[in-house]
Amino acid sequence: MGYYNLDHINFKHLVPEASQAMIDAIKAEYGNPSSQHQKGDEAREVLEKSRETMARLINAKDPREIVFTSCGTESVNMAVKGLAWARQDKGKHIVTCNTEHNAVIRSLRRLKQLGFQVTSVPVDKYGVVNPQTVKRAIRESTILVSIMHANNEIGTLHPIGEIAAVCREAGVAYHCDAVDSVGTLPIDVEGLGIDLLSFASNPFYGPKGVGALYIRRGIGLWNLLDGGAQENRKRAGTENLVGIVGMAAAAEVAMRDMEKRIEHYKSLRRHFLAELPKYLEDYLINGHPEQCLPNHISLSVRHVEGESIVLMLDEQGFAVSTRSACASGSLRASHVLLSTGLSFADAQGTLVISFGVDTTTQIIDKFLAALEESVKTLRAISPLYAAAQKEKAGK
Amino acid sequence: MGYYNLDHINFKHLVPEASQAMIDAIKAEYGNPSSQHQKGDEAREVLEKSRETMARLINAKDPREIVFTSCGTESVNMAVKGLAWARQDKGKHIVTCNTEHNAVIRSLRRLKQLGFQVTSVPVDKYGVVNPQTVKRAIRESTILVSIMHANNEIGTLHPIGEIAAVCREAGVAYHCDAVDSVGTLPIDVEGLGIDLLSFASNPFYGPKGVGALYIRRGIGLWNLLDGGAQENRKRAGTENLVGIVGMAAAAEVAMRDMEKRIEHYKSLRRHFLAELPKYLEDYLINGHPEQCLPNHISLSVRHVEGESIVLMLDEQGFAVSTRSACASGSLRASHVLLSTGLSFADAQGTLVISFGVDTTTQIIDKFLAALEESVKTLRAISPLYAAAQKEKAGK
Amino acid sequence: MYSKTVMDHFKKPRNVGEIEKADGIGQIGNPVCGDMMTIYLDIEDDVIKDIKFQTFGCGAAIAVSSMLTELAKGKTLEEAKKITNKDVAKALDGLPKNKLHCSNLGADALHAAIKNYEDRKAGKVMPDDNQEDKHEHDHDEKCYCPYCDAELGDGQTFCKSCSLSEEEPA
Amino acid sequence: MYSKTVMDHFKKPRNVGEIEKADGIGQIGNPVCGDMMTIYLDIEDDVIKDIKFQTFGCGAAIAVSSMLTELAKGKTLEEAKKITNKDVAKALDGLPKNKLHCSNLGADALHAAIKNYEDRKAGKVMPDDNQEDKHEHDHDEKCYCPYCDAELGDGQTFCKSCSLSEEEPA
Ligand SMILES: Cc1ncc(COP(=O)(O)O)c(C=O)c1O
Ligand SMILES: Cc1ncc(COP(=O)(O)O)c(C=O)c1O
Ligand code: FES
Ligand code: FES
Repeated sequence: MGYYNLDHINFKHLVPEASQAMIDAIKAEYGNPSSQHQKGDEAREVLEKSRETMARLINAKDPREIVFTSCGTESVNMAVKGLAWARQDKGKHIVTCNTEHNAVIRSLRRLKQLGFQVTSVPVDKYGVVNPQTVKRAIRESTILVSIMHANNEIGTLHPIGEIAAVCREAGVAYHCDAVDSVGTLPIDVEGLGIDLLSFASNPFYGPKGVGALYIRRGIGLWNLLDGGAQENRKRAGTENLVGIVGMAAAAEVAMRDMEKRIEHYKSLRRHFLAELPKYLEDYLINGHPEQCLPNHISLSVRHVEGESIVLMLDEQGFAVSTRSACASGSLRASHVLLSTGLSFADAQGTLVISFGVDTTTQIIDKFLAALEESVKTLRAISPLYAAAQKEKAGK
Repeated sequence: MGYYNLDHINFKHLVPEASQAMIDAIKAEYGNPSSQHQKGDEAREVLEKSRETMARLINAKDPREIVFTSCGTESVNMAVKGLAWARQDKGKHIVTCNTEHNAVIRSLRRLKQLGFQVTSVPVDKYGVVNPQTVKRAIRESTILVSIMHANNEIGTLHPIGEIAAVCREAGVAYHCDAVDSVGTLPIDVEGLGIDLLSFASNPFYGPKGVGALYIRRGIGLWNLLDGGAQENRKRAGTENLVGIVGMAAAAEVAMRDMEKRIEHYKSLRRHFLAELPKYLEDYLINGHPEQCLPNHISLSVRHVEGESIVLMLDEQGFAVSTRSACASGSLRASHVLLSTGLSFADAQGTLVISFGVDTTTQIIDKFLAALEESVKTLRAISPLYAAAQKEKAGK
Repeated sequence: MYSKTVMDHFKKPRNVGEIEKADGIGQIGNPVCGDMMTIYLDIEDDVIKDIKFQTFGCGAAIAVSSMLTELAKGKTLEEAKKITNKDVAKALDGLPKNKLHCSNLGADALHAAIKNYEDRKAGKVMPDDNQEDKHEHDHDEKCYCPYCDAELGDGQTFCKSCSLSEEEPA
Repeated sequence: MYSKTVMDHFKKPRNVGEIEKADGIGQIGNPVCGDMMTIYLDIEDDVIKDIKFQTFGCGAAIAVSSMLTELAKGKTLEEAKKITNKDVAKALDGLPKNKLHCSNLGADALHAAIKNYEDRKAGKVMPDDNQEDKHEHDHDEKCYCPYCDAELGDGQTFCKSCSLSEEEPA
């Protein structure tokens, strides 16, 4: 039986260029970029070249504005906590929105335990934040706004340029968690005026467990990892050079293929949404119809629970997920879906389907057939479906 | 020209088993250990097997006491800051010693900025802490003692079992930075009674940028990386599975070969110290003569500056360092050497020479000849040497 | 993640459906929690002659429902009352820790259905009255917050620190 | 890390040594700082006829000393006084940022030696008096803490936050 990945938000394979670069790096036995001798020089060069690639990927002015980290989560923690501590004398208030990833939510919760205040602004039914709401939430004591780019559950894109402008005007630092958009969509930190941007390697087919943080020149952070002088003294610790090299190789491919990939994703998404009604009724598509990740669909199947659909599809050879895995372990209804106004039951019945470069319309058609089957089976067991049918019949 | 690595404290190659495991992992395209489908199961299994290996390496009772991190520095930061925050209501005083690695020193400096107090106890001329001094430094408000195992500059081993006992008796948590000893020397966290133990993969020929933290069951920490549910909810962020797999493979080899390696190192060290007087005069060997890393020599060459010797030896094909690279970028005399009572000038003239599994007595002999040559050249330039010679002649 | 037995009961759930004129109905859980379970009983001479279920929930919840009905079928009411959540989990060869919560629904729903039957017999409730949603924890079988694995006290469905909102939006 | 020119001057330093009866001697730096430099001048008709150096220090410090002597040799005192630390660094095709500090020693030592010559001529000092250790920074060429790269003020050799001890040991 074939096994098809429609869960690219959680798992992407490595592009061949990245895996080759990593294997080469393993075999090259690079030295320690911090050491004073030849072996160190070579490693330093590879590291700095990778940093330049990252700068190009997001249009940072200076490679030194890039710090490599061990994952998107570390980037987010470093940005949010590091800025809060560095500016705590100026104020202790932070603005965020209701649909952030746990990395942001829990970093902020931690800061609350240390005496910071957080205001979380609502989103509309598409999951979009209104920049004017952000503006109104900013107080005298606000030091930071943290609002993501692409939402990892519903794919919705926030108007980050406008949010950055609001922050700039108010003299507040702006952090953007762009883990799910960098490498997929063009991002221009200079043009948009973003101060801090978190991203990771795996979303653009690079290795897992490698990330980076953009820190605009002049923005001071307290280090999250204190110790040695690595990463321009912004992040101590021996570098994961193998991973960094893989991230850079994947970024090169991402830049080269970005347009082509986006076109491909868009056509798959159109196909999926056009075909879906032939297989399923009583469903909802979440997120913004246009301002969204091109390779992402959030589908609420009414009257059944999401995990059971995932499990049944898994048995039939299709990987999808109920929500982004990094948040999984949670069985609760998604805070993101509830924030857009979904009912608890509908939120519980939500699948995240995400396409990759290898996905085809044929795979989607097979998937839709399997989905139809699974939902039919599960609805037959569901008391909610039975009740809804009775109600319908009663009418 | 051959190039010989005598800087193993800063750079070790990968053991073939580790690089093969990593290459296999890259090719296997493991899924995301957090996801709900088949691809995730496989990845989860590999991750948990690696965790069990780590537990065996340090004799932890339960693999769930191991958290994978991105480097030794992260482990240290997580342990020190995480414990301090978790226990801040009990007290805000921490005890450490004068010769810790920057990861500990700077984590503590950070905590001082947040209102914690730190007492740093002195070491003797060998760089050893007296457990009774630690005991006297513990106050009512002490919550944590952080004292390393093997010092990264002079190789000295602290009596961590006795220190652990003092902490246990006082009801204070004990963190041990064992980055430079785990995998080289046997460590038994259960037997020694250590609460928190930081270690990393590269010191035992595993990949760089992978580490782990042992957290004794029942010891609560605030997470350093807040976010998703990974690592038994103790460390959020997508896992660097390729690195983790490499670390585990290297650990297996380290356990298998530990005795043999130690014997090899010891005989090299004996040879080096016996031959040295034939090549050099006016030098000092730092650190404890017995309670020390078997593969480590700290050598102060009087009247010349260390970086210039390193550079000259590098030109002749030998990698050594002035101090551990993670601390480099610093040009100051080493705080470790000064703490043992060395003068500034002697401290500036210190080399760290560290052996690996491939080092031979032949390489050491070649190295000593090159060292003799380099020192002669540099002493001819040195005003301090000229002065010392004049003084000698005058006497 | 799940045992073979769980997957078997999930994929081929036994005793699915509704009993038209059930003698006892027990419903427990709610969609906030992510799981809802209804148990229908057909009772003759204090013996469970037939039992059926409907479940909205995760794989574990469906397997638990299925296994529970298998365990209860043919038992006397007295015997059935002794079935615990632990028995169900054990019969399934175990459940992941963060799913123990869901597994607790199974026996609770059965007991609610039996109580419904007894209450009807005693004339306390009308046949189509729904039983109240109740979710208590046994004291021998600890229950964990599905969100963060923290241990839960009686009656709690989520641990306090996992409460949803950060602060009221501005 | 270092430019080719730096490595060349490090490996083959020019004008190493002591001038027996030097007309001017300048010494600067100290081992606390990690670098020490002595410049010896042989002066005839206000022209630097010969110049030699001794240096205890890192690769950069040795290369700076060597390059400085090359730049100064044959120059008049007035010309030599105009040599700046920046000139030396430039002649070496640049130095790493955290080594700019060390490079500042070069011209300082030369200027100290010239001052020593002039002071002797003016009868202000005895020939074997040592010049005071002075380490000022030019205002055009910023100086950085060798420990943490923070910018340093005049006269500082390390930035305050990098001071050594945490707290007095118990
Ligand atoms: C004693 C000690 N602690 C901590 C570290 C930091 O480890 P890493 O470089 O893996 O972050 C080192 C560096 O090698 C070390 O020697
Ligand atoms: C929006 C967002 N932010 C942060 C993260 C965390 O990134 P990582 O898993 O690399 O730590 C994720 C996870 O994929 C994410 O989707
Ligand atoms: S009953 Fe399953 S999560 Fe609450
Ligand atoms: S002069 Fe070089 S470090 Fe101070």
